[in-house]
Amino acid sequence: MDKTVADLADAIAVVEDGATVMIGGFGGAGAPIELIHALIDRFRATGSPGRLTVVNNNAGNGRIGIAAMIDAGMVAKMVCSFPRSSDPRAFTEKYLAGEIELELVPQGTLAERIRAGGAGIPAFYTPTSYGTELAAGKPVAEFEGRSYVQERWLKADVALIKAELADRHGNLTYRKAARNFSPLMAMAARTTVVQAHVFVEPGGIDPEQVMTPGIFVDRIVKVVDAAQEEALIRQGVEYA
Amino acid sequence: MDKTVADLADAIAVVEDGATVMIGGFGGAGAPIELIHALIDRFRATGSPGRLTVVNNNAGNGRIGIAAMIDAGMVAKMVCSFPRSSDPRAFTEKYLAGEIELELVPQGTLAERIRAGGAGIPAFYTPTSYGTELAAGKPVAEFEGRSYVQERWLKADVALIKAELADRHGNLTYRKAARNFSPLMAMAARTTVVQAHVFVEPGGIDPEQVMTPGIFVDRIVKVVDAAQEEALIRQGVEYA
Amino acid sequence: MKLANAQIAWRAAQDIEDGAYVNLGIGFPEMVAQFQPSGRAAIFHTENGILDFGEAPAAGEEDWDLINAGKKAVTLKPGAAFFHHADSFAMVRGGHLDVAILGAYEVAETGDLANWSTGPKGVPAVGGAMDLVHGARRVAVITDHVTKDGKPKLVKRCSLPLTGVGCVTRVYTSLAVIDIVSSRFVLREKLPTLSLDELQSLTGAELLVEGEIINLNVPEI
Amino acid sequence: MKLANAQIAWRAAQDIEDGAYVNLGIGFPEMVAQFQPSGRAAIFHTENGILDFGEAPAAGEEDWDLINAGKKAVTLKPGAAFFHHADSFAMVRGGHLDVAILGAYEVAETGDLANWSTGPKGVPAVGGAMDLVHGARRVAVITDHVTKDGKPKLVKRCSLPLTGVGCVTRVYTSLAVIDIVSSRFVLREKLPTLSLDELQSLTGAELLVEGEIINLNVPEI
Repeated sequence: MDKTVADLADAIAVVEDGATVMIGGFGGAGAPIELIHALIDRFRATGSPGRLTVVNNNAGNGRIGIAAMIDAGMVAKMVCSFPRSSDPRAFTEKYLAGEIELELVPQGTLAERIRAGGAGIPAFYTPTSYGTELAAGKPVAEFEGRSYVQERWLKADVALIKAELADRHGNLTYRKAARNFSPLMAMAARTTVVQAHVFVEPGGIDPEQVMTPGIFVDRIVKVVDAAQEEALIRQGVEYA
Repeated sequence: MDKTVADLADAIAVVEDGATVMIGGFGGAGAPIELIHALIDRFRATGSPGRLTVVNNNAGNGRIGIAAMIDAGMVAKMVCSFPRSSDPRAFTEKYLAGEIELELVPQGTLAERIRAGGAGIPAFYTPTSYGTELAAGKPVAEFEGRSYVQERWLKADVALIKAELADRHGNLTYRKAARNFSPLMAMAARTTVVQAHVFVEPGGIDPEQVMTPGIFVDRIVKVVDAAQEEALIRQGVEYA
Repeated sequence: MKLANAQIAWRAAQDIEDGAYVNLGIGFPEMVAQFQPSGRAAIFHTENGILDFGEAPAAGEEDWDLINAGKKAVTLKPGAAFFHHADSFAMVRGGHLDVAILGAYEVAETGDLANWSTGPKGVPAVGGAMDLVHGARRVAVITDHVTKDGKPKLVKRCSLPLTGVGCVTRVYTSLAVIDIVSSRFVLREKLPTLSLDELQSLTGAELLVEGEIINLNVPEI
Repeated sequence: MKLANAQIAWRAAQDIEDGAYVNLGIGFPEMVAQFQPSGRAAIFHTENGILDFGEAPAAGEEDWDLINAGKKAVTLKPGAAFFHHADSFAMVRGGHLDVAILGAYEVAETGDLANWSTGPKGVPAVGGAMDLVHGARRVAVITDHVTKDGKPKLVKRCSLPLTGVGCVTRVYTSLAVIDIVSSRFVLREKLPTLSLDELQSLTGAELLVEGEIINLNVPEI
């Protein structure tokens, strides 16, 4: 079994118009910049994939990554907890102009909904957002005298993930706090596409230390000198 | 911060009469035999703790561990998925005599209920057991045309856990498939008691490789030459 | 004439693709792993938290922290991974397995499966059976075509307590290979020595025929 | 006369036990970490998956894969751990944190908190605020006692969109320390230079007094 693909363009070829795309990362940590930019390249060359729903904790920063996707006009909707950043122009402008939809989800609920999508749990109850406007229209229930909101699973057509180590079966590790949403998104997407920094032979990751088992991974591409989003932003890099 | 305690007797002193006790392990892998036997010693010496509800995948094997707890008459109820083993006499005799209660839970539902208990999710929906007698009396709901059963979280007063590495903050690793239910039970118990094979200084476990973070752990005792339950059973050992 | 268990397992193994993620139920289904066609390597999942485990170790080499759901000692293949029970059943329930192959007391033409309880006597035990019937893309059963008393195991409606509703998609028996399509048994393959009428008389619900019935040819094992 | 932000943070830090698991909200609450009494070491949790992180690294030494929820670079203490977002919020929602300390636009005597939205204008953002107000054993707020316009931030009922209902248990302000007990503000400490009447006039709901009011004594910082 070999899930590696030749290059970035091949890796992201599975993303279709109108797809829901989960993108790993929290701020710059774990952002799969090269996969995102390959998706933008394809959109610029072919006009596809457009009308995307993007799931990420944030809604882009500066003029690279998800922000550059929004600038390019590929994103119809963001599902996120915190669409602000040190330079949130891309999302803010489109949002205030009514050109992009926003589903705002509390961060823990976002994580749990994605996990539920991956774990075959169609709905769960959480205390989070009870009594607030973010619970409007959602069923509520009482357990042991406390009130909870029913939340639904969140799934995706494709997840884009940045890993540290990978083998060709798709076993992954993540670097430090770049882990964040990535193991959950890998579970919740029909097709999980990974850019990995270092490739090892199967067995090269201690079986006890695999963070995402290969069953959750479909396509892997090697990106040796992966950029770090936050570092790029501080260098003033723009992908435009 | 130092969560280590002096000895096994001290470690299990927190278990009270009538408590719900989650015990890690699947078959012999991960069974915290020394903690269990310390609990039995205390019961024999003092008559306490009795009337326990024990949560484990199984219901004991042979004449050691959970089976010996049942033999000793400490267990009022088992919550498990598979109360059979190569030598299930202890549970079978008490069950058929009506002397022990059984809550039979599908294995994946058991794992998810325990995780939910640890994660503050009071209830969730699962396809598992829909239309079967194990769903009797439980609420059902339909999502996207498919039917699901509502299951409730499962929490415990105490969890007894066997770890491989531990530091005094309670960060843990597990050996091979001895992991199974232990990380979940550590989350779901008010007090988590751990026997660890090897102690390291804080930082001695790579932060990326911590399997149970210390926030889920309360009391740790060093058991250098921990026995393996299956190995004991094959040697014919009885704790009676 | 009927297939031996090993031959049923062999037939089931032929339908497992290279690289498929597979869970084999405890007992008879575990035998399927022995008969993968050469050039194919499935990745086996066990409920207690291992992906890509291999054969049993030599006697005396067992590590009892390295076991499968049947509590038998196993080994690891390169690329194996350990995980906890909630992640393990996320793989099951979340639809990540390609195939689950299970034993059966009864299979109904509706796809209902009864394989965990023979009734209220004795100590009930369910394990992961009720989870495994949900989530895998294909849930197959391997079984004798009839009980030891000669009664059909493929029935119109199950009489024993259900494991799951409408979950089975294919049944490999000692006599035939049968798909479940729109709550009906559709015969795909049968032993060439057996007439359709004979097979029907051993089956508790109507067998539909759509197109050719293939001869169920299995090597001696 | 009122306390500076650093002094409010100092006062809040005095109530954090040695070994407590603590989440500090983004911004002003992060300052609390600087004022732990000597001999005590709390363990700080950040939503993006770290326990036991430490101070910011020196300029130029940042590792941008090692950040806190405010996206600021941090360092690790010995005994730190990384985990994914679902586990991180299991710690929050599951009641495993001892204390969460958050900022506020408004706190009601009912314990309701408004700290995420100033209304329908602009781009809404919630982050982990709605999760953090549930689960921690103690949810405390640090805040100026009044807004920049001099209006009370401690009110009878919040006028801004809620973050959570009945969740706050203690408020550390620039003038006082106030507990919320049975949906009422109970004054525990106040600046000695301020009369109870003056404090009441700056507060939007009645301040109850139960026993002695302690002088809120905070060092110059």
